[in-house]
Amino acid sequence: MNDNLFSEDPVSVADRLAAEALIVDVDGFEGPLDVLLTLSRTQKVDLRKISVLALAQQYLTFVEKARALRIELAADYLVMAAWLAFLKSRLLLPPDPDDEGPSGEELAAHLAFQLERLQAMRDSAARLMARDQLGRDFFRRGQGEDIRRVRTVTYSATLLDLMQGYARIRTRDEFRPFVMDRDAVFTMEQALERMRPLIGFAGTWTDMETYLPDGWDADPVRRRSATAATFAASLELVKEGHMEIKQSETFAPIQLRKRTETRD
Amino acid sequence: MTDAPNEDGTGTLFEAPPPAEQERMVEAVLFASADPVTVGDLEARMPHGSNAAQALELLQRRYEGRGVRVVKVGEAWAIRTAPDLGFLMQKETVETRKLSRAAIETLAIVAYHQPCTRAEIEEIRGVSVSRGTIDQLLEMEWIRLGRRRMTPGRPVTFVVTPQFLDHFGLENARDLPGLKELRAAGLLENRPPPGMIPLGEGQEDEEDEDQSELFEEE
Amino acid sequence: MTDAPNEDGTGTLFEAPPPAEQERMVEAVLFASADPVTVGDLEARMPHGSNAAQALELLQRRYEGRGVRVVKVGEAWAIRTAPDLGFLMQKETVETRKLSRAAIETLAIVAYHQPCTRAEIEEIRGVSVSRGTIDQLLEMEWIRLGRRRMTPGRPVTFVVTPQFLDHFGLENARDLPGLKELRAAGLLENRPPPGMIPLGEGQEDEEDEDQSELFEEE
Repeated sequence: MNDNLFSEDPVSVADRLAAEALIVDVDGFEGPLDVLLTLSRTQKVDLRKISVLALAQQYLTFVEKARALRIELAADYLVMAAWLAFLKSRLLLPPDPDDEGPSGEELAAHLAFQLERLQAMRDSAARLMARDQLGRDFFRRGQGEDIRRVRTVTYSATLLDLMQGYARIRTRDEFRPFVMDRDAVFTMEQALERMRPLIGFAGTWTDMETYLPDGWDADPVRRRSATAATFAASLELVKEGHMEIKQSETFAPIQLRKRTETRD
Repeated sequence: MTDAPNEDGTGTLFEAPPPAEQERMVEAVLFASADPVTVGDLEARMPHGSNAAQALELLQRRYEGRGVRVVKVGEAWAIRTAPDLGFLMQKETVETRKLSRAAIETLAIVAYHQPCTRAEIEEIRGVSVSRGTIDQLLEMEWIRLGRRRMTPGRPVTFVVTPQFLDHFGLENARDLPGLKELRAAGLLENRPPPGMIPLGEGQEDEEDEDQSELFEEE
Repeated sequence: MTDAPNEDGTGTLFEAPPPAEQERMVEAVLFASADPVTVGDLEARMPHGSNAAQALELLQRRYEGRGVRVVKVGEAWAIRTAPDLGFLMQKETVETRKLSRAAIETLAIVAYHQPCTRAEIEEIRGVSVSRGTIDQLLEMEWIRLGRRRMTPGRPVTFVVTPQFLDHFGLENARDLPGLKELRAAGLLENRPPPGMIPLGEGQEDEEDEDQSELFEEE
């Protein structure tokens, strides 16, 4: 029976054409099982009565065709091809009584089951999506009233909380013992603010040090902060095109001058 | 549970309101809420001794054939517009993100096979499930994590959510179209390939058990 | 669902639906719409020849004495829960939590100093502001992003929102009591030490200037 089937050459012209179309579309398939399911439709029979042998042959033709066309198939397509070749041989050869493994019929039945199950899920998915859907066919209340989901957490604060919070920070500021710490920090914003009005007068190259704020040069910590901020501010002003900066050699003093309109 | 209140003065201080009044209350709460409300939530809001389930039944009957309907979603109740009037609602229609074929199939597999592991989804579809597909369904709150499967590796399972039921107008997951037929045809079985020793025994029993108790879980 | 169309041949091709059906339509639209709907809007959605005013009247009568009512809001119509059942809505278990101290302080600083950068908030609070605190306030829609500051790094600024004003019952952020008033009210007892300048000089002036343009921004 199996011999008969095979000698009939189950791969008809139509099948070949179908297989070619499949190859062209191979990216559109979701793996070997999807291809098998599509191929099985060419048999035009109930999935439960499908000829797995013919299907295996169709699939192998599909893979060979792809090879001939030098289309690269993902590994799982080739694994499936190898498995189907194995299955085909099992189905065609008389069962070996010594063989412990499952029979060709059992394997074929499982493959048919997988295809039927996949098709069933696809049909179910289609039926599910065809149902009336919330927000498309039927609708919830457009304007929920004060009622909210139970266990919603809302946060509240009163104006008094807000004012007390602000007062707290402000008061703390005044008492904070580490206010002194902040004294030793000269920010880039402060440096910029200081330098902007000053650079207008810097027609000639001037050492950056002269821009350090008064009273920041004694304490090394303060001096370091002021220098860093002033340097950063200088770069910013250069970037903005208000100033030029130079340093003749490593560790030499950094010099600044106003950028003149005539340059370039 | 409660009958009409006792009028002879022997009743308790806090009488349950008459059924018609309870029905009004349920009506008001369901109308006000965009999301489904459970019987428990309703009774927590209603006066002591109220029977929300009974009021819901009355209300549901009252709205039969109206422009809005009282529907059950899992363990909760909601008012929704009648689907045949959807054409009036163009303005309210929310543009839903188009789901990929992979996402739709994955959703259907979770719904019909739940609780369902990722490996099972892959086994059914014959391809690996991309992380994004599961993430998208989780993000839409159509699926959520179920209990871990008691098989080696204790894989996580996925189940559908009340939001899923609400979205597709299902009272519970057992109402999925064609579920019975699929089960009868053996297509919801997790049949191991021949020659493989099944992992864990009694797959089928476990499945049935889980599906029936699905929405009582939390 | 719809009744049989007029069979006598005198009707136009597009028959207006029977009054009961129009009533269903109005019911569904009022229910699903996020805002009250005018008669004109209703008729624009309903089949040609419908009489929304009449349908509204029918619907309004149907809901008399029920848990919800059909009410006129300005020139438009809406479904609202019956006022006597308001207590059911209030009885919800919305968990109200006090805003954390960090959040309150951050909010206060934004309110008093807006537009205000994160660095400035940290400068004033003396500690770093966690991302979560800012996110929480943004999520509550009490603060929002303002214009970027025209300083190096172009930092984003934060400003308070109309929702914030609404919640705190303020007409605008300038209504917040100033430091002087806080002090007068005993909330702030100490004058800042001379020479202690928080953020550049002229704090209060700067405030006024920045705030005046606050809500015209977008």
